[in-house]
Amino acid sequence: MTDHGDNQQGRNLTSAYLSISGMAKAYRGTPALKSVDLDVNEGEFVALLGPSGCGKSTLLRLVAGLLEPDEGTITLADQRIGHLPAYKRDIGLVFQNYALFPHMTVARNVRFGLDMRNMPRAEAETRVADALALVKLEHLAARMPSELSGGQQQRVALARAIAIRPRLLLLDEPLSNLDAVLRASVRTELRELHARTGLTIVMVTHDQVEAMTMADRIAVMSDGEVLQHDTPQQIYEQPASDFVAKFVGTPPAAMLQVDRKIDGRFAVGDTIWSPSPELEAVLAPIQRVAVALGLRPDHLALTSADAPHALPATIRTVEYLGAERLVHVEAGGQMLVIRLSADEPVVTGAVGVAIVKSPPVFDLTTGLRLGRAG
Amino acid sequence: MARKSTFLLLTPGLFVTGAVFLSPFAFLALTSFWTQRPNSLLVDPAFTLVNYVRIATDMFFLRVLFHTIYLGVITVLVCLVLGLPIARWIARRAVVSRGILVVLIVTPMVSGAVVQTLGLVNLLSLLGVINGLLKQLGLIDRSIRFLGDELGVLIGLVQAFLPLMVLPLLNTMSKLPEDLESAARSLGAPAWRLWMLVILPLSMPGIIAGSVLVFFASVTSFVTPQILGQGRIQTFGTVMYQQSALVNDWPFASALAVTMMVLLGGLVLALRAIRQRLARRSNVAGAV
Amino acid sequence: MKNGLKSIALMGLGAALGSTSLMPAMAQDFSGQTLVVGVWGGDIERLLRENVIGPLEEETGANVELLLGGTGDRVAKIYAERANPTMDIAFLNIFEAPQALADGVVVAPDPDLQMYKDIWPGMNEGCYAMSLAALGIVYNKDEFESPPEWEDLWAPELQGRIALPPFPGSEANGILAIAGRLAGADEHDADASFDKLAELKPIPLTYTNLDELLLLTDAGEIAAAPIISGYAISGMENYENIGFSFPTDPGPVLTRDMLCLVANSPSPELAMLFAEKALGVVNQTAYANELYFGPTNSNVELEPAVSEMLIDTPEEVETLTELDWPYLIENRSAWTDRWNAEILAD
Amino acid sequence: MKLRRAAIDTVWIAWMAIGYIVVLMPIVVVFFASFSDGNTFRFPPSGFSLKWYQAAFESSEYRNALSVSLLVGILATLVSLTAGTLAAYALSRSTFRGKTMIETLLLAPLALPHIVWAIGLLQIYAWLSIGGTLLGLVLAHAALTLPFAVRIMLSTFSQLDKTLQDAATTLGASPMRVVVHIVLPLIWPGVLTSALFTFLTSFNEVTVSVLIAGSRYLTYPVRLYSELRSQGIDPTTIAISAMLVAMIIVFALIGERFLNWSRRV
Repeated sequence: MTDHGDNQQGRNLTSAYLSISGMAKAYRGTPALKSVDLDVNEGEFVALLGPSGCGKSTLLRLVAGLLEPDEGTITLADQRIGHLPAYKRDIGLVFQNYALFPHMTVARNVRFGLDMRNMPRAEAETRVADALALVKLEHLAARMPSELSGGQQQRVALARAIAIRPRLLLLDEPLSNLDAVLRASVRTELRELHARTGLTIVMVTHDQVEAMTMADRIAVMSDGEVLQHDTPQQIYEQPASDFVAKFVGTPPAAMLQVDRKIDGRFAVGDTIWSPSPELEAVLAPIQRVAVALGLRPDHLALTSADAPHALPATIRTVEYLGAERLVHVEAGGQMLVIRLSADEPVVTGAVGVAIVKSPPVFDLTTGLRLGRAG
Repeated sequence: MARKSTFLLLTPGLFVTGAVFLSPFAFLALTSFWTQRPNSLLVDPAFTLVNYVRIATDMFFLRVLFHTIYLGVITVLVCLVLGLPIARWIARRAVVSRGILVVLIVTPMVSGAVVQTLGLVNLLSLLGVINGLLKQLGLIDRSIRFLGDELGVLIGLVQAFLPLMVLPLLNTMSKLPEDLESAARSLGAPAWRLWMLVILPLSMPGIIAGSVLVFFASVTSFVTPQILGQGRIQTFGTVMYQQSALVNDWPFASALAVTMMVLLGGLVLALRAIRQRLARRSNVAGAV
Repeated sequence: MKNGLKSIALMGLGAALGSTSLMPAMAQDFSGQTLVVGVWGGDIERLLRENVIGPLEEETGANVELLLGGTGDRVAKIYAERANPTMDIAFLNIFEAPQALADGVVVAPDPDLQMYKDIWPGMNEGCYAMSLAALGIVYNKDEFESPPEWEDLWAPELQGRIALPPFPGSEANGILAIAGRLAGADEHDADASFDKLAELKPIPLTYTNLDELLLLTDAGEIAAAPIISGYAISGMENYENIGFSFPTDPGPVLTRDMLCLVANSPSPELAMLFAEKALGVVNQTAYANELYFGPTNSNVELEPAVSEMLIDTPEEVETLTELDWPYLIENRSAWTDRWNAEILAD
Repeated sequence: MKLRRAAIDTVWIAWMAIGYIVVLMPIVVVFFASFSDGNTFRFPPSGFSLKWYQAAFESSEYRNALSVSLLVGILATLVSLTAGTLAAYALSRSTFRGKTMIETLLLAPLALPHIVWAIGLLQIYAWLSIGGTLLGLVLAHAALTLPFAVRIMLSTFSQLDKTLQDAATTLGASPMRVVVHIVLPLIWPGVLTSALFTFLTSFNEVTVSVLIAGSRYLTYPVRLYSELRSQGIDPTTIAISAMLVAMIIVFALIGERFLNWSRRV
């Protein structure tokens, strides 16, 4: 695995709207970010995705200027902004807890940034109205934040950040404080807003569904590093490491360890297994004693135990999801998940699992993707 | 925050505390190793331990010290016994009356020591309200002496410092999760066991904070024992005043002060150790 | 106490004489200057304002500020500030004054000054003598048929009803010395003095203010207490049931209030003018008439009724008990401990 | 069951009443005494009169003493509130080695005996020649009241959400404007509470002022105390004290209504 994202090759320094390079930050000697590079194009919606503690929020705060980096540079619209104090950066930030000023009305909250820019009153009022209209909250302008629901507060925070016409909009876990129903609708609203305003947005989230559904590109982070920065499709289909494969997708990819015997045959656990010719072609050039296959449900199909190239397996549980079912099976002591449409009959007892699509192959120890097709 | 601005922000406070408050103590610590010249009120600045030897060997001062601590402990206990039900009631039962109950209980903190002691004198003196009432009721012929008596001083100390106990207690007890009590009750715990097993242990941070405040205030207090004790009840505070302002033996008064501070300092360290232990055992946040 | 004829006219003359002696100094203008005087609050403060401060401010343009409190506070202050005093004049008591002089915190009285000479001879010990008083006995009239002697305080039926002043202080030292004398010794025999005084135990009250003592004595809660004459006599006017006794065996203990000029004080000239006025006839007459404090100024002449109530002549002073104050001061600290332990403790 | 509950409540309230009586009785007695027509207080009182209130309003001496107390109280509050707020802000917004020590240091005046401190201070003031000055008295009171300010402000800042400041910053507010528009408006109940506490502490302080106060700046409690220790209390002061305490309690109730200050101390 390289320290840098997938997109390192062919990166054009001047073309990126937001360009972060060599960004490093440590708290009391513990590194939170280890030399991160990241480019965001103008008008793009990028999600920083990773588990808590991976450094994504630190990166966001560094961009906003709320933290000072130990090393690295930030360029925004061809201007180096690393030395600028946060209040001169023109970067809007929507906080996870919304951070609405409790002593100001909704309208005053939204107008705050404009007042700080000493904007004439009339113009500011228009902008406030526009921003509130954008989030459909015109009717609540005179309310105090404490009188609003969580979803309304979130939209006020959004309006407040947008009202200053930021050069960049940062969203810190924007949906995490909302209930499940609201979350889905806000997801769509944010997408629409992005489309309407054309803002460049960087969003931090730990929820891969949010990232996959909303972002143009996703930067998957772990342990202070960007593992992969790519479109949701690429991230899903071509994960750069087993971490990415396991972090993205519902359900996530299962890792199946495949050992290569001394005689060249393959084994899963104690079971000798002969992969399909297509898969064998992928595995053959890889000179490893053992590898891991990143198997998503759609890589697999349920067959009879004696079907050719099938892995003998036992069904453990079946999850009913309405339109489809997830079948959890055990093969060679490892768990796999297969997706079946709701009307497909489930075979009981001893079954076989067929790998119907070539899965990504990962190094067992480093977790890095192996033998990628050029 | 940048180190420099942190330091800048702390400077005025540290100046006031350091230069105005602590430097006199440094001066006193030094003075405590000096003596007064014979037949003079002037100080002889030559190092000697004679003041400390006097404190350590004179039964009178040891007794006063013991007595001061004893009064402090009794004050703490009485304040706890009176303060716990008040704090509990205000925290759980009082809704509308909360404000007024709190304000009335902290009145001594805002009305000033002299006025209160004055009131207590009028209340407790030989011709005061209590003796007057007892006489009117025909219960006594000659007045009972409260002033210059331990009981009078104790009443004064409790009166002055009960708020210092109630406030931290109230702080902690208001934060106790009600679910926990309901849970305990639903498990069949009677009221007294609820107190012993749930309320008191969880209120421990407030109890400790309040006890420390009350204890310190009472052992270092001066106006209350001075006026209510009428010279008969000696505490470290009154003896220090006597030695400094009346006898004018500042080196000795300083040595008394240093002794007291060392003792109190030791107590603080001991309490801190206990509190850390408690903190490790329970996760309920401390009050003060 | 009867000291010849007095008349309003004479008093007026005395006042006029007193002020003419100030004429040369008055020429000076002290506007904007401030004189700081440490003194007791209450009636003394009021009389000083009326008779000394008011006229002084008018004549000199200076501003006089009073620092009110007990002598202990003042001693603490002038000793602590001796390198850099803020007080110009401190009123001290009889035993503090010589000590303060010995320690160099006050200016020695100047025998060449007129105000020194006006004061009865031998009284300017340490500082200038301001007023005379005597430690006598305040008592409840129901308890005594005639004004009590010291010995009467030790009557068995009064045990537990004799109040005492706080120690250290001139009253407390005084009653201790009297106890010593009653025991056949004097203040130099500490054991005898303390043992005798301890016989009065338990002590129902250590009085710290006069009202408290007079009220309780009036009500009969306290039978009697040793107290300094001046205040007590003036305070008695409010109470029917109280008498004051000047005992004869031994005589009352002499006490004096002293007016001290603080060494190196900021405004010595003003302080001198203040002292002249305070020690002058007008003020001392007022002290005598209103507070029953005996004048030290030999020019003061009092009405017989007033004169009878106070100590105002050298002959009278002769009958008083004088104590060995330097010796008492020397033992102040040790005796404080003994007082705490042997007199106050139950 | 209901009856038992009511019985428990009655006992409970009676028990609480003991605490309240102990705390409030002396103050109530001062009120009573202020209407006495005698020159000294005794019980039962001999009669009712308002003469001491009349005397109180006519006395310029007490007016002076009260205005000195007011002046010293206000100045000391300004000093200790400023110093305390800044220090509390620094302590609540940063971590550094020795922080606990500095916090303890700032709270030290709560625990150390004031009477002895005053005597040391008197000598240091004499040496600096600020004895008896307004500056000296104000600094002394500020040092005494600082721990209240620090404590109350520490808890106020701990309740202030730091992301609000970050939010204001990202919206373009300079540090100064963040303080003016966000921090100050949100902490003012805490500031008012600690101002109230520091002021009252200073206004009522005796032990230290008795030794430190100069002639020009003789505070009201010092006057009261000296009277109590010499000739006796002038009933005029009882009337004044009764009025002061009444005012203070009214203020405290208003403060509780609008600031909830009892929850901040």
